[in-house]
Parts: sequence; C-alpha cells; structure tokens
Amino acid sequence: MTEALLTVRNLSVDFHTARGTVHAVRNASWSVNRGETLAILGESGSGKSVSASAVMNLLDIPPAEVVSGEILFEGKDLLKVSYEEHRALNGKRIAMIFQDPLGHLNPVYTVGWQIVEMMTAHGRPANKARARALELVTRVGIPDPEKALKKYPHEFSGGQRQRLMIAMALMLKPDILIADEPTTALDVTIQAEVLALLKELQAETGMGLVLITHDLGVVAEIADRVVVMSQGEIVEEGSVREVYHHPRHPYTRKLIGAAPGKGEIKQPATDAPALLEVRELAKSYGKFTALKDASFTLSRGQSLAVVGESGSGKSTLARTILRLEKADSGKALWKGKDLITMSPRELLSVRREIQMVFQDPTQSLNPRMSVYQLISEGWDIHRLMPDRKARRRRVDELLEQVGLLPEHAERYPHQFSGGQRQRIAIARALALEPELIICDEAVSALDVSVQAQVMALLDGLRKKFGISYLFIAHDLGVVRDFADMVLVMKSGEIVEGGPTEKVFNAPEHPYTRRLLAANLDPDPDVQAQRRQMAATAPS
Amino acid sequence: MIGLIGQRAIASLASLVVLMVMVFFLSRLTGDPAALFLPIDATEEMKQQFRTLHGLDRPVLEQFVMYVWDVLRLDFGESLRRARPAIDVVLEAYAWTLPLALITMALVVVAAIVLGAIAAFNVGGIIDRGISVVSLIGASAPDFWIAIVAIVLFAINLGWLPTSGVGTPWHWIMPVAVLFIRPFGLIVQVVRGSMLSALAAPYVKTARAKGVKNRPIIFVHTLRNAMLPVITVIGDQAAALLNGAVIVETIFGFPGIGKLMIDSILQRDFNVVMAAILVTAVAIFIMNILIDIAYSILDPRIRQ
Amino acid sequence: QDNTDITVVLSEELDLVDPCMATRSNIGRVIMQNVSETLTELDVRGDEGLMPRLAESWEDLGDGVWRFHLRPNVTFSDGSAFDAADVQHTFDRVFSEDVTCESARYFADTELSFEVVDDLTIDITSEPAQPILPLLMTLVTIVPSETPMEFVREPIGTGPYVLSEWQAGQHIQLDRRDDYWGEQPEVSSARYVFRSEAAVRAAMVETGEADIAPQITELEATNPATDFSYPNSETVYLRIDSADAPTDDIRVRQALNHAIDREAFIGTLLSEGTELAVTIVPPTTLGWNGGLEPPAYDPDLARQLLEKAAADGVDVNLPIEIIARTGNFPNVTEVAEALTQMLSEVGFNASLRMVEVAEHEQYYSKPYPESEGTRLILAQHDNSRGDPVFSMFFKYHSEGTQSGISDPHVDDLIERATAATGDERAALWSELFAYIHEEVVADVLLFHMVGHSRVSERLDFRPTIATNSQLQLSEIGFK
Amino acid sequence: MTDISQTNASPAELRGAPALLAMLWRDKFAFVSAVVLLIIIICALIGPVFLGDLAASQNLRGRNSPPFDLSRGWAFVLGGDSLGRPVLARLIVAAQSTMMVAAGAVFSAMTVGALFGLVAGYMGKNVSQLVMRLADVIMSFPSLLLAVVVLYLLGPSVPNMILVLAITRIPIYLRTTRAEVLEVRERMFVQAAVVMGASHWRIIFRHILPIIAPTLVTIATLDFAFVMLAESSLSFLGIGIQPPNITWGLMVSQGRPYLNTAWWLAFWPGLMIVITALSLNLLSNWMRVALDPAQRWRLESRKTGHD
Ligand SMILES: Nc1ncnc2c1ncn2[C@@H]1O[C@H](COP(=O)(O)OP(=O)(O)OP(=O)(O)O)[C@@H](O)[C@H]1O
Ligand SMILES: Nc1ncnc2c1ncn2[C@@H]1O[C@H](COP(=O)(O)OP(=O)(O)OP(=O)(O)O)[C@@H](O)[C@H]1O
Ligand SMILES: [Mg+2]
Ligand SMILES: [Mg+2]
Repeated sequence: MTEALLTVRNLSVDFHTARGTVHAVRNASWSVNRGETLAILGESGSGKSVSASAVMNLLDIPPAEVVSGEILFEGKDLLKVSYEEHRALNGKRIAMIFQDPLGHLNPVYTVGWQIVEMMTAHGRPANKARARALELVTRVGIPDPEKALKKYPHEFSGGQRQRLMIAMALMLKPDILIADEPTTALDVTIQAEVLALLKELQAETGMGLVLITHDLGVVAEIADRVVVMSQGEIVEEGSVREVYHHPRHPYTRKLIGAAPGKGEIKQPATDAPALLEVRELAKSYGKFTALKDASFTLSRGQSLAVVGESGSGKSTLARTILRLEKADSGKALWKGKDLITMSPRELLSVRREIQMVFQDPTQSLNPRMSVYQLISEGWDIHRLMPDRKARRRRVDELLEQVGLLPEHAERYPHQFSGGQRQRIAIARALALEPELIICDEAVSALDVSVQAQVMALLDGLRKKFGISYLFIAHDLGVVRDFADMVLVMKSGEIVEGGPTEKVFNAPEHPYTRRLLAANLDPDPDVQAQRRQMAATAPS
Repeated sequence: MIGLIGQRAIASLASLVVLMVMVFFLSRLTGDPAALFLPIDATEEMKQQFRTLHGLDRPVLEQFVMYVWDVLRLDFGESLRRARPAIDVVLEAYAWTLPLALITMALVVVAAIVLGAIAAFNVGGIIDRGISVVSLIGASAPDFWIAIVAIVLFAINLGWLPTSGVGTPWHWIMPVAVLFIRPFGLIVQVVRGSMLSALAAPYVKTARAKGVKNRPIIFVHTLRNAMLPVITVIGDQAAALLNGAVIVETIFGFPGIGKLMIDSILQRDFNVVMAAILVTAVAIFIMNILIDIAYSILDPRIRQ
Repeated sequence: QDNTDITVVLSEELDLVDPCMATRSNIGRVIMQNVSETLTELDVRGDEGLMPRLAESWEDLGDGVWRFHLRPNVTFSDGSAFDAADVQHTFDRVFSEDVTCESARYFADTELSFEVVDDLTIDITSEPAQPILPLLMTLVTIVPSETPMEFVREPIGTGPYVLSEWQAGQHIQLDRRDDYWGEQPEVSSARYVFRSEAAVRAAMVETGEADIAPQITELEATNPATDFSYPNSETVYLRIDSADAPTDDIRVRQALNHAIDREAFIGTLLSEGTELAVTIVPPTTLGWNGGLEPPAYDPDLARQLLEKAAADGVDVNLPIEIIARTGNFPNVTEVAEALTQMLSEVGFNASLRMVEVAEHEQYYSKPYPESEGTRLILAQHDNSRGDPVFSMFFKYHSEGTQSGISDPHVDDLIERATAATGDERAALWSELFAYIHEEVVADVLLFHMVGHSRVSERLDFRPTIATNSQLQLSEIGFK
Repeated sequence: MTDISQTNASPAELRGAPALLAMLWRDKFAFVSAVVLLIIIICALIGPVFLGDLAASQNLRGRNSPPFDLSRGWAFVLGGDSLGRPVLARLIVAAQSTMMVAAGAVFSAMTVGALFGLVAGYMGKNVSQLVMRLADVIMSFPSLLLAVVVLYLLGPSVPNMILVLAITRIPIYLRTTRAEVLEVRERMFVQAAVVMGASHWRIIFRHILPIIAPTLVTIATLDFAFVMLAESSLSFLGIGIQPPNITWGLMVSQGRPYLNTAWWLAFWPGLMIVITALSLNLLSNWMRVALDPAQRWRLESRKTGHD
C-alpha cells in the first residue's frame, strides 16, 4: 500500500481528572487514503470523537494529554507542527463535522455568516463563498436556502443544524473530511441525499472520508473499510464485507448481532385507556407553520413512534405538549385535563408524570452539576427518596442500566462522550419513574449494542410499570422493533398514522413509502444490490 | 423595533416623573436654602424675604404644583444662587460633561475589551497576571492620588501639560486619562471573566476546526457571546460619568455637571438639582435604551 | 514690564457678580473696588482708618444725619455720570423686596432715609442714629440708577475695571478702563479662574499659569520667595450654649477653657503666626482689649473646677457634642479631634460630630435643636471691617441669632457701644470684651487665623487682612 | 454490562474543603490573597479591642512623623498622622468599620440587585419592565443627594452608610443579572429542569444563578474598592463616616491635603484599599475557575501519572 493521506499511528490520549486518569484512546492506529471512506464503528465512549479531535488539534491540553503516537498527514506529523501551520490545514485540507450540532454552532451569528466564514477565513472572497454556501445549503435539503442563511442556529431543527454543519464542512472541498455521526438526526430520505452528496464530492475531488457512525446501514452504504473501536482500542479492522460477514472480535460480533430491525413487530394493545390525547395542536414561528393541527391518541403502556422528515415538526410537537413552547391552538389532554391551558400549579404536579429526553443531550445537562446531581435532582424537586444511601444506590443502578459505571456519577457532563451524555439524560428521565417519557432521538448517538440494551430496558419498564413512550426517531429499524403505533410527519403535518405493522407493511402515503424505501440495510451486500438496482432502474 | 423604542420611551418618561417627584420632595427634607444662601448673620426678615421671593414659604405641595405647572411650560425655574434659569446653568455644564464622558468611555471600551479578551485568552499566564494586576490597581486606587500625582509629574516637573482648566485639547488629556483608569480596570475584569466562560464553549472548537485565526476567534466569535455582562457594566460606568466626575472636575477645574450637582446639593439649590437630574437622567435613560437595543442586537435569542 | 495681564486663581467659583452681593467674600474679591466702588474705604495697609473713595468727605450733621460730599467727574463704565441719585438708587436696591441683597443685613435695625441735596451731595438719615454710618459705607458698592431690581450679570461700576467676559465655570475677565477717575492701575487685565484644590492653585502659580493664588494652605506654602502669610481676620471659637446643662455652670465653662492646650495647635495643625484669641474679633478691630489673657492650659485646674461643680450637684457627665463643619478651615477635622481629645482628658464626656454646611447651620443659628447634654459649635467668624458692631450683637446679645448667652449687662453694653462714637465707643467695646471673657466666660475663644497666598515673583504685591474679602487690582504692581 | 472506559481513581480522593484548599494552594496568587484577606479579617475582628486606645492617642507635637522609623515603637513604623497617632494602629483599627461598610454595602446591593434582576429576567414582560424602570430611577438618582437625604434625616452611622452605598450599587447587579438571565433561561438545561417539574425558585437558584454568579462575584469584588472610595469621598464632603470613627476611606480623605508633604497619611490606607481589592479579585478569579467544572482542571494536580 502506498503512503496513506492521513495515518493515525499508536495514538493514545489520556484525560487527567481529579478522580484519576481516563485512558480515552489507547494505541489506536488507522489510516485513510484519497478517495477512500473509512468507517469507525465502535462502542459509545470508546474514543472515536477524541481521536478525531486529536487530528484537528482540538483537544484541551491539559487536561488531555497525548501520551503517544503520531498523526501523519501527507507525511507530516500533525502533533508536531506549529499551531499556525495546523490552523491553516484545518477546514481547508481537513474538515470536521461535529457530533453535537447545536452547541457547535455559534448562537449569535447567522448560519450563513458561519458557513461563509469557512472560506473567508482561508482568504477566499466573500461573494464566491456566499454562492457556494447557497449551493451547498440547497444540496443538503434545507428549505428556502436564501432565507435560511439569514437565520440563527436556534431557529433550525436538530437535523437541519446537522445539515448546516455538513454544508459548512464541505465548503472548501477538503482533502479529508472527518464526519462524527453526521446523520444521527436525519431521516432516511435526507440521509440518503447527504450520503449521495458526500459520495459525489468524493468522486469529484478524491476526498478521503472518515466516518464515525453507529449506523451499520450507513457503513454498508458508503464505507470501504471499517475499524471497530472498543474501550479506547481498535479491536478489528478490515473491508466492510469482511467485517460484516466474518467478525472476529467478540465485540464486533455482538455489534452486528444487535443491529435493529429484525425482530417481530408488536401489536398494539387495544383496550388500554387513553393517557394523552392531542387535538389539533398547532404552532407557528412567525409566519412559518411548524405544526399544523396534529391529533393523535396515546394509550397507557403504548409506545408511539413519531417518524418523519427532518424539520417536519417532531420536536416542536413534543415541546408544545410539554408547554415548553406556547401552542397557538389545540389541546393536549393528559388523563382528560388539558395541559395547554392548565394552571401553572396544576402543571407542576403533572410534570413528574411526563418526562422528556431532549434531542440535544449536551445542552440539556446543566454543565455545573455532576451526574449524580443531575440524576437525583428530580427527587429533590418532588421530595422523593430522602435517604441518601438509597439515592446513591438508585443512581448507581440507573447508571448501570443505561450502560454507564457507578463511578461516572461524580463526573460532569463535559467529561463524557456524546452517547454517554444521551444515556445520562435517559437515566435522569427514568429516575422519576414517570408515566410517559417523550424520547426525542433518545438513542441516536448510541452504538447498536448499547442501543439494544437501552431499548430492552425501556421495553422492560413498559411491561413492568406500564410506562408509555412518545418516541421520536429516524431509525426505522429501532422504530419497527420498539413501537406499536407509528405517526409519520411531513412539513408540520401528520400524514399517516396507525399500528406499526400497518405502516411498515402497507404504507399509504407516498412519503411513507419513500421513507421506507430509503431505509438502509446493515448488510453491505444487500445495499450494494439495491444500489445496482437503483442505477439500472429507469428513472 | 420603532414601536418597541416608543414603548420604552414612554416607560422611561414614567420613571423620569417618579424620579423628579422623589427628588422634589426628598430634597426639600434636607434643610433651608435661605440659611445657606444668606450670610450667617442674616436677619430673619432677610431669610423670610428670600423664601417669599422663591416661593419657599408656601406649603410643599403647593410648591410642587407650581413646579409641575412651570415644567409643563418648559420652565425649570431659576437657580436660587445664580439668578439664572436653572436649565441654562445645567446645560452649559453638561456641554462639557457629555464630550468628556463620551471620549473617556470610547477609549475605555476599546482598551478594556482588547486587553480583557487578551487576558482571558492567556488565562493564568504572565500577560493575564500583568493585565489583571495593573487594571485592578487602577480600579482601586483613589483617583485624587492619581490626579494630583499626574499634575505634579506632567505639569510641574515635566511641564508637558497644563495643570488644569479647559481650552486646548492638551487640557483634556489628564482629565480623560484619570477618568479612564477606574472604568478601564473594572471592565477589563468583567471582559476577562465573561470571555473565560465563553472561550470554553464548543463553538470555539468549531471555529478552530474551520481554521479561523486566533484574533477573530477572540474578537468575533467569542467576544460577542461574552458581551452581555460587559455592556451592562459599561452602561453602569458610563452612567457614573454622565452623572459627572466630581473629583476630576474639582481638581482639574473642569466645568462639568458633577461639581455643579454637588455644590447645588450642598447649597440646596433645588431648581438646579432638579434640572441637573433631569438632564443626566435623560442621558442615562437614553443610554439604557441603547444598551437594551444592543442586547438584542448582540444576542438573537433575546429578541422577542 | 511688557505683559501687564495677570491671572488670579480663586478657590471658589462665583455664582453671582452683583455689586450688592460684594460683601460675600468670593464675589467681593473680584468686583469690590475693581468694578464697583464704595463711598468710603478702610485702610488696611496703613493706619489711616477710614478713607474717602467715591465720597470725598462726610460730616455728621447730628440727629443721625450724615452728609456725604461726592467725588465729581466720576463716570460709570457705561458712560453715565456718577451722582447722588445713584447713591440713593443703590440703597433703594439694597432694601428692595425684589432682590435679596446681602449688604442689607448691616442696616438691620436702622431705618435709612435719603435726601439729595444736589448732584454731588446727599444727606443720609438713620433712625436710630448710626454713629458709624461712614464705616458702613465701606460695605455698599454704588450702582448706576438704571440698575434693575434684580441680580445683574454685567455689573456696571465706577471702578478702574470692567467685567468684559464671564464664562460660567471657567473664568471671569476684567479689563482696565481708560476713563477711570483715579490713578490708572498697572495691571491692564485680570483673568480669574477657579480651582477648588489648594495644591492645584499653588501649582498654577508655580508653573506660571496663574500669578496670584490668594488662598492656599499652609502645607502648600513652602516657597518663601512666593508664599506669604497674612492674618485673614477669621477667628475660630467654640460656641457654648449656656442655657444647657452642664454648661450653664460657669465652672464648667471655665473648665472647658482651661482644658485646651491652645499653644499646641500653633505650628502644628495651624500655621505659624496664628494668634491666640481673647475676643471674637481680630486685634485690628476698634476697642480690642490687649489686656486680656488667653486662658492658661491647666488640666488640673479644669479637673478641680469640674469636681467643684459636681460637688454642687452639676451633672458634669452629661454628653458634650462638638459640632464642626467639614472644610470650614484647613485641618478643621484634626483640630476638632484634638479639641475633643483634650476635653475628654480632663473628664468631659465629649464626642465629635463632623457635619456638612447645611447641618452645621442648623446647630449654629437659633433656634438650637434640643439635645441631651449640650453641644459646642466649632465655628469661624470673620470680621475685617474694623468695628466689633458687625460681630457682637449676633454673637452675644440675648437676641443674637448665634448667641449662646443671655446676660442683661452684655445686652446693655452692646446697645450702648453701638450707639456711641469715638473713644467712648472703643472703651465700651473694651469693657464688653473683658466682661464676656472674664465674668461670663461665654465661649471658648481659640485662634485668630492666618491665610497664605502665593504670588508670582514678577508681581509686587503683599496680601493684607482684607485679601480674604477683597483683592484690589490697583494694589498690584510689577517688579 | 459494557465496560466503557477505565479510570484508575486516585486512592486518596479529596472532597469538600480539603479539595478546595488544595486547589487554592495551586494558584499561588489566590493563596496569598486568601492569606491577606484572612489577616485583614482578623484585624477587623480584634483590632479595635486591642488597639483602640493606641490608635486614638494623640500627640500634637509629634505629628506627621515619617514612616520606617522604629524609635517610637512598632506602631509608628508606618509613620504618625496629623495628630501624632500611629498610622499602623489606626489602619488595623479602621479595618473593622471599613470592612463592615464595604462588605455590608456590597453584599446587600448584590443580594437585592440579583434578586430583583432574577425576577425581572425570569418573570413576564410587565414585571420586568417595572423593575427595570425602577432601576433606572435609582441609577439616575445622584448618590450624593441620596447620601445627603439619608444622612441628614438619619445621621451618619455605619448602617446608614451601608444603606446609602448599597442602594446606589443595586442597579449594576440588577441589570447584569437580568441581562444574563434573559440569555441563560433560553438554554436547554433550564427547559429540562422545567420538564422535571422544578419550581421557579429552583430554576432560578439552582440552574440560572450558578451560571451568572461568577460574573456577579467579579463585579462585587470590584465594587469593594469602589464602595470604599465612595465612602471616602462622602466623608470628604462631610456627609460620610466622620471622626472619631475611622475607616480607610476616611483616612485617605484626611490625608489628601498632605499628599505633597506627608505622603504616608493617604498612602497607607489607599494601599490597604488597593491590596484588599486586589486580593479579593484574585480570589474571585480563582473562584471562577474552581467552581466551574469545565475549568477546574486548571487547579487540579495534573500529574496523576499514567502507567
Ligand atoms: N474531558 C474529559 N475528561 C475525562 N474524560 C473524558 C473527557 N472527554 C471524554 N472523556 C472520556 O473519553 C472517552 C472517549 O470519549 P469520546 O467522546 O471519544 O467517545 P466516542 O467514542 O465519541 O463516544 P460516542 O459514540 O458516545 O460519542 C469516554 O469514555 C469519555 O468518558
Ligand atoms: N425558534 C424557532 N424559530 C423559527 N423557526 C423554528 C424555531 N424552532 C424550530 N423552527 C422551525 O420549525 C420546524 C420544525 O422544527 P422541529 O425542531 O420541530 O423539527 P424536527 O421535526 O424535530 O426535525 P429534526 O428531526 O431535524 O430534529 C423547522 O423547520 C425549524 O426550522
Ligand atoms: Mg463521540
Ligand atoms: Mg427535532
């Protein structure tokens, strides 16, 4: 093999904390060549994002320390070049898409400005940059791109932000693109478009792509080679097909075995009493209608999945029900009482019964509270579990249930990986033992094995305590396995709804059909077949 | 936007009325201007004559009604001591205070933001320590020290600058420099602290991943996020300057509103006090409106 | 000397320049005898006493009538001629209901009437008879008869200078007139600027930005070539209220006097040259009694006196609060603190309270607020006018607004002295001083103060006792 | 159960106060500041009891004795003042009133200001408008007039002084707090707390306040010096703390005329103000780091050693 464009060799990164050293990355080696796509799969918290940050020189040193290794780009060790030299490479030659798109966009500048800056920072003329920004934003499927460029990050949905981030990274046609979970918040149709865009660019410029992902479907669709990471180490490496069909490491085997979408579809219980009835709920931001007359019923013990286009108003629906946004009209009856018009007092008493896991876990965790404080706060609020020891035990238990360690309780949110934070948010929602949990893309950042574990936990709780779920997700496999009812949203409207089986097997609305068709299969061979079919099919 | 400003203006007008009413009654609780205007051995008749002449012998409520009536006709009364319309006296002084405050604040804002941001960026380093210690000493040293030492040094020993007074631009250098020091020290610290939090935000990482240079990272990406408390403190310090800088005016013989206000308060020259507060309050209210507009310009999330 | 323009740096800005306010020292310093002149003038440099100014001579016609012969060929700066009508108008204005002229207070209990004999002769009748009417004329600046009955901002006078520019807060400019009746002064123009900080005033003369700084502090007066000290006619004293316990007992008042080590202040907190006071007026005043001795510093005696008083049932432990005004004179706080300490040392239950001017005024003038125990008011009194009449009534008559005593004999002496003339007047004042000091022990008289001024070396000028209240530009020469 | 990552927690974990002390020790500037403040506080507590008489004993004939002369005893090492009293002893005694006034004014202003600011930022538009316009009134009410009114009507005393100074400083805290609240309350974790059912008070005090506290503390520590000097100028005008009470501000203002002849009269108390302000600020800078979990590593021992 010739010298790769980017080679990471023996990279080890430690974090020094008050409670000891965390070995985040241990002797990781991988490389990516021009025109090649390397997928990094791995456990949540296994050091994927940290190694990407190391390549970009974004680690805070200290507390982080690069203990060993080298990062060779065109033969130069990026760990040794000067700050200024590295800066000149960043964005222009090596670009990165961050895992957590809200926090990584500057809240006080328009997204247009931020995207354009990618080019102006490297001395390109602003007018050219603007034209390219417009082109790319259109390509990633943001509606009304002209206007969108003038808006601020908080005015976009989670998936839209992620796409803006992708557009930003592609501005300068970098030689290497490191994409950290670039499609976690995208519905499958848009995901397909984005992947197509990446491929196209790759063909055009010979870009090397490092794709950090949990989605085996995405890997199957786009990657050439795979490395698998676990506990900071690389445990397996090979071509996509090789690894999928002949995994050697037990973790890899577990991972592939856990891929969702293969189980039996559940049947909704028919006799359960209604818990939440939403009637013609509507919400608009200025002139833009984000939610149009949404109506549905959620029964006790049911799990209702909401799927749909990114930006179609799923999060808005959840937030409006919870009164985080003021509804324009409509009702949301909780056990018969309207949440929308409820007095603040009454609302407060209902709060405990409905919990939410936010789409953006990082932002939803108070940075000044330790994990223990975050999880136990609900008990403080509702005066539950006065016994400190019991609390401690319960926190440890919850952490373990979501796949974290008891000792994580003393850490603060910024010391975790994206997936770990998401699990902290889930643990926090579970701590209050609510009757309804609204999960907004709650498992999107988890690798499939942890995801399976968490889903099993949620399902178990449903069976045991009759907890209901309003489950917003884009991963159709997960939805298929977990939900017994499905709503499909598009452009602020619920276009289809019904039992999972019906929606999956006999979709009515054209959008639903498109959606299902765009779903990716984790098997690379299946994906290759489909690609071929699509290519030969008459358009 | 215009509607909002209009609404604010009306609300501010209400505060202005409250302020003036408070000042009117409170100031009249603090003693008799006649005794202060007239010599110590003045007779009771003279005092009575003075009170009658200025309507001070009437019940306070009646005085108040008369005052309001006059103000509605834009007559702010005569200075008890100066035999001139109070508003003239005040505006004359304010014509000096306003440029002094604006020039000083402009310099302070630029210098403090630049140095505060640099200190935050180099947190814990020698530059940070240097900037912090120097600015803090400036912020806590008695200003008359600095003023008098400056006069001794620059006017007497070196002979570079005039000791005091107004007239040429040279005369402005020392007052501006002395006034500069305290707000500078304060704002440097606030900028530094606020920038420290902002620099830890993830969007700074994005900017670095984009290859943005340090300077724009500090002054474009982070600073704007850190500006909320900064402009609040800038406003506070500007308000202090708009209220007049007594020490500097006293020492440098600068004919601003600060000394006028103090003298008028100590002499119970009510009409001048009222007019002075009216003028400074209007300036401060306008500044606060500008600051609130600045908030919403700086942070789109606050816009409602 | 080519440059005959001077700059004078004053401590206090002027809020008015009206001639009828010229007795207020900050105003007088600028316009008195420079812009506006008086009929008579007190000689403060020599011992000529009362001298003619706009009146060439005067005579007592008896029955309280005085005739003044006015100087001919005098014009005001607006060109109009000076005559008896102007004098009459000046007084009409002083007593007008529409302006609160300060000089009116000197004629508080006298009714004046005027008769214009001819253009240059005027008879002034006072009821009751005022033996020192010509002296009082040093206090009234003459304005032209066109002057309105309100404060003017462009004073017109007969003096050698006109006020040509007044930038409030910045400066006042006086320019020499060509048609002045008297000798042309050397100074061609004077610019007055205002700086409240003594150090800055001194520095301005040092750097040449100013030529005269009439008031600097002792601390700044360090250069013998330029800095002069002069008795400034101010007297510092502690006013006792003898209506209150325990100061209604004379032994307590004596104890207060003996408790204070007056000498210790001089050359320390107060300038060298400060004199111990035995009267409330400075030694240059008519009838000043040189035979009086300042009370000796004798803490033991003070303690004994207190003990005796206590033995007679006087509650000497009642609180005594010293009220002093910040900024009253240089080092006032320290002086007050030292006084408090000295009183405490002999056993008084003394405490100090520093207050601002308005509050001080409350305690200083009648009616005095109630207090448990009593209050001693630290105050400074200025009399540079040459006659005790300007002080004694207010300070000692039972109806005086700042009097702490009520003694029929004192009242009687004051009334008689006020009406007397010549040697009799001097003798009566003398008697009064001795009586107050030794028999009544009315207050704790402390010091006759000195002032300091800095004068540029290019000027030929020495400050006098009057410099505090007037600064005649015509007295300034160049070296 | 998946094993996520390994930590080798150090055996002797520090918690609570010892951990804070260790962090303090790591920032030498802050450590020295803390020691200085401790000394000042001790002086303030016991100074007047032990040195009250010494500080008041006058000696007119031995006034303005220069500093660094030990012949008159340790108390005169910083010189004597204009009444011959030992400056050092006076500094120590004055610490009490000074600290009472400064701390009292700053704390009450901060508490009241922050409270109203939180309410104004968190509550609806009308409440906010009302509070803010009230702040405008206070902000444009000249502090001097307020001082004259209060001290004229109530007399000069330490509590009244605190009252005056506190009122004039309220707007800065109020405005800062409100501005920050407007931004912080839009953050997602505040909404997460809302969903959990947290009461307004809990959201304000547990979630919003900790974020804005560092800014408030920075301003408060800076205000310490401001308040001491403001008190000094009020004394100078005759409406502040007056002798025989002593504060550093009063000493500064009394030393003012002697700036050219006996510099030490105003210099030492001025220096004390500067030192106090400096110490407080360095300590607050340290605190800002120590209390922020994301910054704390700067003060934690870096080398736990990797194997
Ligand atoms: N500042 C920090 N201090 C201590 N530990 C940290 C810190 N940042 C990250 N870690 C730890 O480093 C490990 C690797 O984190 P990283 O973000 O690379 O995980 P990841 O593989 O990207 O996981 P995910 O898929 O969940 O995003 C995690 O176990 C995390 O807890
Ligand atoms: N504060 C806001 N101001 C203006 N528009 C907004 C605002 N918040 C959301 N929107 C718009 O509302 C629409 C719905 O947003 P929402 O977050 O509900 O989408 P979503 O279905 O959750 O999408 P995703 O799957 O990408 O998270 C989006 O088009 C978004 O641009
Ligand atoms: Mg990650
Ligand atoms: Mg969403």
